[in-house]
Amino acid sequence: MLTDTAKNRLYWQMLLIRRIEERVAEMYGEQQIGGFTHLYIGQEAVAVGAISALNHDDYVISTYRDHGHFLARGGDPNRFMAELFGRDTGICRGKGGSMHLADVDRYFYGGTGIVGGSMPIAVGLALACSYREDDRLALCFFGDGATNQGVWHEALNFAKLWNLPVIFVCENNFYGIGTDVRFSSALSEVYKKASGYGMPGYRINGMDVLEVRQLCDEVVKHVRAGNGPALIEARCYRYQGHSMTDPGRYRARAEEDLWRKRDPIPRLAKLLIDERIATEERLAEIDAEIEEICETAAEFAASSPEPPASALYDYVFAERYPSDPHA
Amino acid sequence: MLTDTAKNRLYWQMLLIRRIEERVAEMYGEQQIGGFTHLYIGQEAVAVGAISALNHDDYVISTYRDHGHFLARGGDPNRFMAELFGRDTGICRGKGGSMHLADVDRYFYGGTGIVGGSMPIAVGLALACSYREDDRLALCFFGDGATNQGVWHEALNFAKLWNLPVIFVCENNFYGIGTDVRFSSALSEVYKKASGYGMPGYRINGMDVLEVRQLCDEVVKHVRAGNGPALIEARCYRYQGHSMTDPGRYRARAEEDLWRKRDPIPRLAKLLIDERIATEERLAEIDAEIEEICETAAEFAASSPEPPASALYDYVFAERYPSDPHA
Amino acid sequence: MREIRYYEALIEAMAEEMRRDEDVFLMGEDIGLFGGTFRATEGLMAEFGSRRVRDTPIAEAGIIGLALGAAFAGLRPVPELMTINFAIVAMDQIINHVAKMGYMFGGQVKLPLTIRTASGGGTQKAAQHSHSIESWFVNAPGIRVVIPSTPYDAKGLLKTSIRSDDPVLFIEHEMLYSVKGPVPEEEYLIPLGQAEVKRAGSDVTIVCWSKMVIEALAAAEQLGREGIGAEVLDLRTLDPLDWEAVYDSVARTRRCVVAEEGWRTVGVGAEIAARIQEHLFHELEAPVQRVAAADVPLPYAKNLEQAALPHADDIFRAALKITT
Amino acid sequence: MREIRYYEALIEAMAEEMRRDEDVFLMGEDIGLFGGTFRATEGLMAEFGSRRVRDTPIAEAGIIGLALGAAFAGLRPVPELMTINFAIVAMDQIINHVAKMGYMFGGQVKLPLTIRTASGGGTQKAAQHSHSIESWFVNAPGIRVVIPSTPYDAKGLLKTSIRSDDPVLFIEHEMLYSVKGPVPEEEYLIPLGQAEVKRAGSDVTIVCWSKMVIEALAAAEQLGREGIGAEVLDLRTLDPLDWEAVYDSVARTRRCVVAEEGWRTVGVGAEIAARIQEHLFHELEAPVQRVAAADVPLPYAKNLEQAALPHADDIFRAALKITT
Ligand SMILES: Cc1ncc(C[n+]2csc(CCOP(=O)(O)OP(=O)(O)O)c2C)c(N)n1
Ligand SMILES: Cc1ncc(C[n+]2csc(CCOP(=O)(O)OP(=O)(O)O)c2C)c(N)n1
Ligand SMILES: [Mg+2]
Ligand SMILES: [Mg+2]
Repeated sequence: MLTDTAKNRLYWQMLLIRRIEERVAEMYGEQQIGGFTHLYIGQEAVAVGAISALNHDDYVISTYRDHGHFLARGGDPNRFMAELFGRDTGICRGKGGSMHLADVDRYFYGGTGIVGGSMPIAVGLALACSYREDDRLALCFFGDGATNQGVWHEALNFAKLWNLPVIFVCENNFYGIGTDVRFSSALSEVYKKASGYGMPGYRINGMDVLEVRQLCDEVVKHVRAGNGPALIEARCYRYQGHSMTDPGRYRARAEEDLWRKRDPIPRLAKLLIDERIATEERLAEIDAEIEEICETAAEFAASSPEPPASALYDYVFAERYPSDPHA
Repeated sequence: MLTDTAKNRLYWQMLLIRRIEERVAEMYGEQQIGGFTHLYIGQEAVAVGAISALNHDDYVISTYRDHGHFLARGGDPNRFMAELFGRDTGICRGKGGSMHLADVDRYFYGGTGIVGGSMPIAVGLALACSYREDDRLALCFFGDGATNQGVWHEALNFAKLWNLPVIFVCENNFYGIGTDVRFSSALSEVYKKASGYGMPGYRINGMDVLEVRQLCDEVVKHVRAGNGPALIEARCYRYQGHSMTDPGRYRARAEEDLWRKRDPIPRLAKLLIDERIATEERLAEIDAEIEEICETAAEFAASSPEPPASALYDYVFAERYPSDPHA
Repeated sequence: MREIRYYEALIEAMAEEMRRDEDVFLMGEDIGLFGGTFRATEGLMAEFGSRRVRDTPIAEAGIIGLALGAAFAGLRPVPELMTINFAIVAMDQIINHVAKMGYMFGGQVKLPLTIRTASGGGTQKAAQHSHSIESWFVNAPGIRVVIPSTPYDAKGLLKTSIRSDDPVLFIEHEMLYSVKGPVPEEEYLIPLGQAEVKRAGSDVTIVCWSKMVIEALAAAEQLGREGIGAEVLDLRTLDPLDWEAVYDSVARTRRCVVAEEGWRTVGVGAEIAARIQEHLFHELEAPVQRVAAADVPLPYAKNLEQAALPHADDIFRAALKITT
Repeated sequence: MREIRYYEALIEAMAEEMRRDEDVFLMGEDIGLFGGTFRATEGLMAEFGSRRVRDTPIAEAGIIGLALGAAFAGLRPVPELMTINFAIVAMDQIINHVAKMGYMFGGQVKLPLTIRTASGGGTQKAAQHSHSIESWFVNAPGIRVVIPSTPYDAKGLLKTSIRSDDPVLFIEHEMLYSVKGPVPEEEYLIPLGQAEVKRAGSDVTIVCWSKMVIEALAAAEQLGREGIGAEVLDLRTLDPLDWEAVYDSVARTRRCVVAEEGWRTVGVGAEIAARIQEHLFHELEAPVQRVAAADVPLPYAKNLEQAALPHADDIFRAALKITT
């Protein structure tokens, strides 16, 4: 059972993601942020529920929709915002941007923009755990759309074949850009795809952070005990368009409304109040604390310098040779 | 039920493949044939059983181990052998060789050397059937090893999602080169992988041509009726090494012996005799006929000219432009 | 003449070819209901239905493989790869299958498929979403590479590509979709393999394609103000490549700058420079200059991205260096 | 000095590095029980077991992705892609992930993985099994390209590659595995980025790598008989590429032939020709010549395959053309 502190913490984290992303949307509108920016708003319960079930040194890997995962893993909001602003103080020194967040000190290997691309990498992280016989594991987030990519299949096969400690978390938000999962997957109930690999598959309500957390606690235990990989389908919904430039006309208003009623944040707020874990006042305080964090992050980002022109060739390679361009 | 003529025909075809490949091995030894050459010996029942269940204008597609499929589809032994000799009279004018046989007049689209590479192509042929609303279908052969490739997954998903008329025939000979299927597939019972796509999966004895034929007759009917794709796992064994240069040391002698006892050709011969469908004399005659065909093919190939040097750039493109190299 | 946008020209080309030939169909991610990420298929599902405008799973290798199979069967598919970055996922199907099967089957098959895709950087999409890798496809024989810079060229060349019996990689540019230009109402086709002088000049030749044509024209203006007449030669197709036009122009100007958005090292520009020095060794007054992207994965930060990408200014300076 | 074969030199390099560093491990198709298609991992499973020599499914993108993840976690994987033809299947993992993630994560990660693979044609393996596509990987920044021609170089460079903190594509050649050459018993390393003069000469420079070094040496012999002194410069690594060595040699000889096995159009040779004319425009006595494969998918028929591939004779003729 989760402690009250733990439940408060889940709330705090979900709200942080929500508010900071609202700020991101604002800053994108002001053209402080560019490129592809994909908001996570609506799906917060999945990142927070799943990541909170991990040890600090377990590996986490994500997609281009990575803000939530980065923040749930404890990434610094200042360096997060600075990265989105393309500043030298950004977590990737402005080289990555929204889609390519990583925070290696927190074992968060980010942030790839190729749908499905992170799947085998996650399995490789798990392979390292197995190779070293430590009891760490890897957790990998991806969307419903990614499950139809070839490399997704390869990753699941490798994971089960080698009995590796990896948890595959599909955030089924029912759309890949504008394409309904029923138009992209022969089996649109994603958890059933686990059967093709002899792997356990679970479906959960991704709008309920406690349900996510509870299942993940169990699965983590199972996987850490050496029982091999598992697939979790967390059903959820993104409230915004696919990226900042998508008006999202492909979804019915009624459907959106339905899912907004299932918003994980008010849901947990209600529970905290109902179970007297927190007061209205405390929740308001949290809101204010987070507001402050967002404000600070935006200021930090705005006041940070751009990367110097001389940084262009930095990190193409770790080792440089005289004949490299601009060596 | 199959007629006696049909059964005789199955025998004839299996034996043709067997004998012609023995000749191929010989010619490879004499360096008349080069490159990668993968013999089909041992698996004849699968090609012959499955292809004989098709209409003449159904599509068939194969891998680099394509001799059996080419011949079972009725391809010309002379042009087959000439292709392997790299001659201008070869079915692909010497451009393809053993791995890239095709015979478009027989709707046989051959022969690709990339493991798994032909899978989506087969589905594309089926898409054409569906697009045109004719009642043709596509049949696709591949090995156990191919089922772990990403594109295999994509192909099965597309096929089921779009309800296309395609039959996936896995020739599970238990090895991909020297790797046991249990070391390559999380689910080594390949037919079970169909479950990940909500598709029917069947397992059959690929050493029994009548069993292969019977199941394929049923599946063809089912698929042609518009019920979508199916996966068949035919368990079989290749008697030779993976390719002509593989001594095959990774397999136990006892295992090889066991499978040699299951040889599909003597098995059918026995049945033909037992059921008085053919006499010993008739079988001997068939042997002689086929010997003659092989002899003729080898002579045809040996006496055919090499492609002219001027053919080097032919067929890179169908349409040529003045600036093309050697246009 | 009426002016329409690049993406509208593409839609017209596809619509006309689909009306003309029942065998032409489209498939790709979000091209139907969603209308295409760059609007380039907008309205086509409404007109042609979901049989001929097919939304697909995110499975690029599958998309190309299916299109190839359909082409084998005599259809004329126009698969879309949302951007060329994802062509890399489908590289095996494109290179090992689409570009080779006609040859390895000894001409038994035709492969009338046109792969449409969007290339290029400039909007901070970072390392994985900003590729200009036409050089790989020009290196590999067996697939035509068409890469238009204007709405007029886009329409005429797409129609020709769709009618071609060979596989074509048709590369659009993310920054060009909204550019307007004159496009006649009447039908027209543009043959592959014909470069076009987009601006005449006699002092230096700027060889370019796709969005770099816009940069080259700007550079040519700037050069004009310095009294230098720059000829802007838009290759329009890279395979076939109109070498005669290149040699003709450079033989006159005796100086050449090649401008491309791809990485400098082993870009298409390298081939052009290498061939010019082979063919016009004695005519050249100065080494062929190359303007291209820096050899780095494209960075996200705006200032770094702009520093990595080639601009009119770089072309101007390269031309100046060999003309003064 | 003792002589061993190229493949044996590779085995020694891997064995030594595996003994030295517990984090080094191998993975690939048929590298373990089977011993490797080209015998280059023979005996290693026996010594190091199946934890460190891992047979994989046929899933190239997966192999590279797993290796990348393991490298993130601090291991030092040496994945094998049986041949470079199958690198095309894994192109996205190599280009979009392995080569980019160090940069896009702002240097937070190191990527110490060495992808070994076999390239080349010459044994009638036809269109899909005969690639020499190093040019694509030289074009894309973020991955080193090492491509040795002798057992000595193979061993020394593989050891350096494995110890490098950067991703390396280590390209072997199918026709070189059985070639013998001197390799000392004592340990040695060869730094990346250093070309080697395999034969000195003052009349013409032949720039080459991999199997073409053998062809170039044969051509140089032939040229010697005509009284022409050819210098054979083996680049050994294409990224980093030892431009100084190239310029030094060509500045002396004033004539250059580049010989490569890949397709001519937009090959690495194009880059070398383009750079030489940029740097030594006034020193060059004749255009840089390129010897390369014909721009066709490799045909199966022996006579056509041989006609498509570049040989000593072609190098000889190209050199003759610019020296007489
Ligand atoms: C290989 C590849 N193909 C296409 C794209 C373009 N794209 C970006 S996100 C996306 C949809 C992904 O959907 P899903 O996996 O469900 O994740 P979600 O966006 O819903 O979180 C697509 C098609 C891409 N980035 N990579
Ligand atoms: C993409 C790719 N990877 C590797 C190879 C090398 N290779 C050729 S055949 C083969 C084994 C295939 O096994 P399976 O699919 O079971 O077919 P079988 O040879 O048993 O008929 C391998 C690994 C290849 N041709 N293509
Ligand atoms: Mg989704
Ligand atoms: Mg097999």
